[in-house]
Amino acid sequence: MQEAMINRAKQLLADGSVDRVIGWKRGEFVYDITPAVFTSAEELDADFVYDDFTAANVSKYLVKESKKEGKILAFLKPCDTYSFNQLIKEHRIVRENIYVIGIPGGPKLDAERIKANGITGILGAKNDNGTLIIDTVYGEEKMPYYEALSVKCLNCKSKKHVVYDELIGEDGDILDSNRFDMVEKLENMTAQERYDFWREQLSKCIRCNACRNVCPACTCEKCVFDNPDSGVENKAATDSFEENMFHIIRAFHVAGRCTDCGECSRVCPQNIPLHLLNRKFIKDINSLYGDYQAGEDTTSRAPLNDYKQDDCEASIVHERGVE
Amino acid sequence: MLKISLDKLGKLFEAISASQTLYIPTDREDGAAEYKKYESGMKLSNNLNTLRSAKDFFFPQTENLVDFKMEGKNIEVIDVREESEDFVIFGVRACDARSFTILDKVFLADPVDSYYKNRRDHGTVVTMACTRPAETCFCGTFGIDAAAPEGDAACYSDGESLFIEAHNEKGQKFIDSVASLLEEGDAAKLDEVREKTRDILKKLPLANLTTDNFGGDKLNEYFNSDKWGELSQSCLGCGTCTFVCPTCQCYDIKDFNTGHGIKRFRCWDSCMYSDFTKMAHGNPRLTQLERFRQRFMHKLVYFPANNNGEFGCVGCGRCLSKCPISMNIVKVMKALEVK
Amino acid sequence: MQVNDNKEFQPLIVAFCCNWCSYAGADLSGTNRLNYPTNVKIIRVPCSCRVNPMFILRAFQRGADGVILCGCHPGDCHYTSGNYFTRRRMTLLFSMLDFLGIERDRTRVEWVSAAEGAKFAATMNEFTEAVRKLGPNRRLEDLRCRKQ
Amino acid sequence: MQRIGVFVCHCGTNIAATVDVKTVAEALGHEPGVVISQDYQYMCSESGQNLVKNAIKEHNLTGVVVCSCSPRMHENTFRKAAAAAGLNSYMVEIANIREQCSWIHKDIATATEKAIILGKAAVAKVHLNAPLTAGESPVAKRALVIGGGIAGIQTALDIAEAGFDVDIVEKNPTIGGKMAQIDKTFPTLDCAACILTPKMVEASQNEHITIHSFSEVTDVKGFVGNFTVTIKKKARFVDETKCTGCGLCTEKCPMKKVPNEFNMGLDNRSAIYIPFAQAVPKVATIDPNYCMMMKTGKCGVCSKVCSAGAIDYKQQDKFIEQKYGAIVVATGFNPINLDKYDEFAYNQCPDVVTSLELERLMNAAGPNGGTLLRPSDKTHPHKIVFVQCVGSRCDDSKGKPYCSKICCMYTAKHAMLIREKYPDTEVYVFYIDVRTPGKNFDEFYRRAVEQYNVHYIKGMVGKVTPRSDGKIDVQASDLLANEQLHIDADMVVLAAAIEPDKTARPLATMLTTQMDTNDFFTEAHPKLRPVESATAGIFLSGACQGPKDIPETVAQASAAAAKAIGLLVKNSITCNPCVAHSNELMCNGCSSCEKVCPYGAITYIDKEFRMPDRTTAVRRVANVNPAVCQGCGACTVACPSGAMDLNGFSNSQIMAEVDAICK
Repeated sequence: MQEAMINRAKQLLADGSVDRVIGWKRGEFVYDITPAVFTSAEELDADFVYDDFTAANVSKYLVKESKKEGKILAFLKPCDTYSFNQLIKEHRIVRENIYVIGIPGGPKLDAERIKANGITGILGAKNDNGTLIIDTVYGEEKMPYYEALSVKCLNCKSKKHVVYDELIGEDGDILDSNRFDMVEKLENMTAQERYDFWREQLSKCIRCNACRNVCPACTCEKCVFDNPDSGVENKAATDSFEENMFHIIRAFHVAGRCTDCGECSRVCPQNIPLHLLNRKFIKDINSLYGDYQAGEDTTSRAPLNDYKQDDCEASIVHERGVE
Repeated sequence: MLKISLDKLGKLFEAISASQTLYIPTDREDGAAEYKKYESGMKLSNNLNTLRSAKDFFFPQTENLVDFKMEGKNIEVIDVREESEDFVIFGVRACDARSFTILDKVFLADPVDSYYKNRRDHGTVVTMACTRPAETCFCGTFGIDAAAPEGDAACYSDGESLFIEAHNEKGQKFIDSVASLLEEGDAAKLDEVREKTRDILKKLPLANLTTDNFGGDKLNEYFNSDKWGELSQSCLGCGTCTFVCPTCQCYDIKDFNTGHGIKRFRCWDSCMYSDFTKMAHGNPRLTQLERFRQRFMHKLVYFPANNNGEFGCVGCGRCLSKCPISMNIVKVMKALEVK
Repeated sequence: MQVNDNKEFQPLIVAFCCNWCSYAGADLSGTNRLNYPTNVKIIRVPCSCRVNPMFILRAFQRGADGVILCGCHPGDCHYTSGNYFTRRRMTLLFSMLDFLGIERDRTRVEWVSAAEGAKFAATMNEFTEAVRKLGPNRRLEDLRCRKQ
Repeated sequence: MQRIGVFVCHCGTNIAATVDVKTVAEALGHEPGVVISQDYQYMCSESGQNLVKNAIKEHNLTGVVVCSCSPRMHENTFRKAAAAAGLNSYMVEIANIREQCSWIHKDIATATEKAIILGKAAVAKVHLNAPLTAGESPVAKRALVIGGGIAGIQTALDIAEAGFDVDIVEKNPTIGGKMAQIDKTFPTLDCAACILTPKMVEASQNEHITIHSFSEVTDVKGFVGNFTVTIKKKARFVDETKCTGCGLCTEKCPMKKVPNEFNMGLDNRSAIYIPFAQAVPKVATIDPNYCMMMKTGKCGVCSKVCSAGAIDYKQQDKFIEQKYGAIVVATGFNPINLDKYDEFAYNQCPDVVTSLELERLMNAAGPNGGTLLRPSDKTHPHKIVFVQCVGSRCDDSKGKPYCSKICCMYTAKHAMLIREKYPDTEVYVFYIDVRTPGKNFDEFYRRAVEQYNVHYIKGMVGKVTPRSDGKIDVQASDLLANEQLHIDADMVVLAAAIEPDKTARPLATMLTTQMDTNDFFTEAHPKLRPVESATAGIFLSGACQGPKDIPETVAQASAAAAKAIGLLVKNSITCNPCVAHSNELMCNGCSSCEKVCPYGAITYIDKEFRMPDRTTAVRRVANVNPAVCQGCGACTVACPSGAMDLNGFSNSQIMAEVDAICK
């Protein structure tokens, strides 16, 4: 796959169809891959990488990149195409300046999940029939492949590319994922249990803003949490309230816009399952206002910018669920 | 050297925590280690290092500086400083131990930061030598020996016993306070353990990284390097690297209006943030390139320039693991070095 | 939040009322001398759709024990569609608060027309009682703001 | 820091009996920024107002808080007083300590405490108030009426009567609309043409009215007082200014087999045609789909016979652009298409007709010259079955959920007229309910039943089956007698539901007005603003807003005209200054605000910005038109970055109130 991508990118650069390529660059280890812009065949040959550790969603970079002169080739995984569409819908990227090649997606590996299994000194990793064999400074280690997968890939919603100019590899289907299972599990807990769960999780937050800054839906010119005039700005959560508020408001601001790409949970240095907050909104929207998948198209009205006269009342929250 | 059998570690912790607050690295549910206040039965983590660094103990993420009580048009100033209680941080790794020396240079230099000093005076740092360094480790680059950590007192394990050695008066006081649990032991085997660790360190992927090309005199060489554009292009501008870094020491001071008064507090700031060091006229570093450059120039050039050649990095490798886009000081050093 | 040793817990209730229906409804309950507790403090907004979730969180942060939003009945919005947006926004917000384990009886949306002075008073009585039963807001308060 | 004056009103004993006003004034006097705090018996009285005015001058106040009755009562009074003393009127805030405090609480201590808190909230808000100035925008003194039916004609006549220029845009070759096709009107049974055609002529002759027939609105820009509308005058291939309407061309035209729309396709017209004798403008139109000359290039008869030389086969669509201050929508209705109603055999049997077709069949100017004959064999029908609610009050996808409102009455009219003219004809009406709310309506219906012996049967028609003998078998149930009926009818008349004209939906998009799910235009307020749309300057006339009969339509048409005139008489309109505004530096251009704006007040512009990183970039940013915005604030919450804020109710002001209350 990597070879095919490099070759195609070189072709498009050579015939002048594109001026730049956004993809991923290899690092010091097998897993520390950085999104990068390439401008020449030499750079591509030397550093371009696409493998089991290439998890980052590059669509958000296009907000800036597509406004530059010339055309850019973007390699998008299925989940990334949803983010891409949503950005088109919100007029955040210039479609004409981007040539999209759809590429097969995950599941991707997450080095942090390997390390959480006590494996250290990672030099290489390969999947052997459901077992991940890891080459380390201390010799070969093994762990179940499934446990090494990135959180964002565990409940993949779709292998289908919702937008592309060309595809490398086959297009997949929308999957019947069980992505709401954990949300449902939480919903079935008592309020006290839910409170305790989230307190434990959110108290880990160090307000590094990685979740926000990586989020393809968070492309505000100035975020309310950076704006002293907004009344909610802060650089650290000085009280548990602020931990709650940051994540509630962030989830609310992306409600109906979040494509569930999972980047927030992938990058959280404290492993907070932030995607559950977004999925809660998605699940509510689906069940209360009809199925809606943000990023599936570029024209439909976002659920929070829409209404029906016979929408349910807010009291539905009081009427359902566990106390 | 004094030692205690590893299976009696719990007793040691009980003894320490009986007289003062003890913090040890312990595993949490997701497998990551973090420092926690010791409670009976708590297990020492086997992880190489904690997810967050140990700097919180002396330089917490947020800290109240002063209160203002407001009633109508009257304002009263309330000093909230209190003398800290004595505490012990146990199991600090060599890299984090060195980070305190670096923070000291900032906070204990004139004018002394009384909030920092208060805690520093009351905290005893008991370090733990590394035996299983990770691929992300490069403390050696900064002259740190992971097998022989600094700190007030240091611990070494030979697999059966924990050997404790004092480095200063504070460390000796700590050892004296638990002396009844300790026995004299033969430390001969420790050299072997240390050598083994040092052998592993030499084989790590980053073992050959050096600071030879960096230092206080390199400002002109690197400031306008054309590498910064490429290096910073995918930086998200989040604060993850700065917040997991044991040596990053920048902070902001803010006022919070509680409705009946003002709490003036400081909190960690990140040079990666767009409003970092924002002043009345605006912001001196307007692009992410400038902000990104600031962080690494500070660690590799400005800090040594002002601190007798000491670098602002200890090679703990946290940023290598945690950066959402895997950009880090190692990549920066390697890229800048290429002429 | 006001706690008096001898008396029962007195919750602080913040009510956002739209100018055209609910605020007028509140005025009407005043005109008709229909009592409701002093715990309720009203903030006037042009339309219920002006209420940002941030305002609601802010109230809890600062010590409110319950927040209620009142607007025109669906279909009667002075601005045609404002309360329809309010309804979706608040349904989702309240559901999220519930998901985080915040007591769901601390928040409410009620439609009160300018003619429903009696409904306004009854709603406030009922809501204040419900919040009183829950006790002080602890799960979404900011300790820094707690009164000494 | 503001310099704030606080004025606490006793309202006689209304407030002072339960709120200790002295304590309130004293407490608020200690708030930061408050430089004077006073109480007074009646703050709204002239001397009370003078107290405020003098304090403003004496203490150089920049803000005023009045603790008194509801702002709905006296906010304006105090704003005017402040303005009179030279203070911007939007620097005044009211703390409602009467309706929302003294009148509902009994305990003086707690009521006083609450009054102080409400006062503090108002003080906190005033600290963040900024002077606001109402903007002004000029009004173009011309109105546009879209649709030339009775609604449009009436509205245009009324506006012209007031002395304003008004243009009617009608998509058909003639004005007149549905009413022109109707034979008689209920409940008076006077002839529709006799009352409508004089109005049509009046409209054409009025010096203030311009009729653009055979024309469509293709673009609308601008806002209240200042619309720019593009009108497409479709090519009719006849020069309107030359044609005298003599009709010679229509007689001589060899192509005579064109279904006549005016007669609902029940007879034919020629390819060049004038819809009906009293058409306005009385100008011929060539139907290019049938004209031999246009299709084959061989013919040209009309051109040869036209002495005025009006025929122009090469005529093109013409676009004109005009500025208007007000727009009235009068796009009317159509009966729904009955193709899907197989059970009524509408498509299989020519003797199953709609009510509007029946109007033409009975009309003296209709296909049969006013004699009611079956379309199939031109024989006289002896048994006629009327079916009510065909497609109305339906919950399936075929029909409409609403009541079409006019069918009960016109069916009674039809039944009565038939029984009057042809007493030998039996008439059955199947209904769900008979709805006759209207002046003289129920009396009219009862006459049909009692005087004319029309058989009204409560029940549904299940199936209509044409028989080979020419009869039509109608199967129905009589719900009251609880029996199944079979009627061998000669004719069946279906009261088809009515729906808004198909052109209404795209028009609504152009006008940024709202529609309901049935495509009826939504009025600004269902009770209090029934002829205004939510978009300022756009008014609604007639059935485009909902099913209506003629008197209602005319009443609404005149009401819409009155509203439009009310706007046009102004030289400029004062805008409400409490409107939304967008901080362009923070705006993402994401369109969320635009989507929730009920008034179409938000547009997007591409603007060049100097960015924080020293680059220059063209960014898409939201732009609020203050003349159109009504200040609801929906956009402020839809905006994730907080770029959108509302004057007078800003985020910071509301949060300051929250803080003060929770303190």
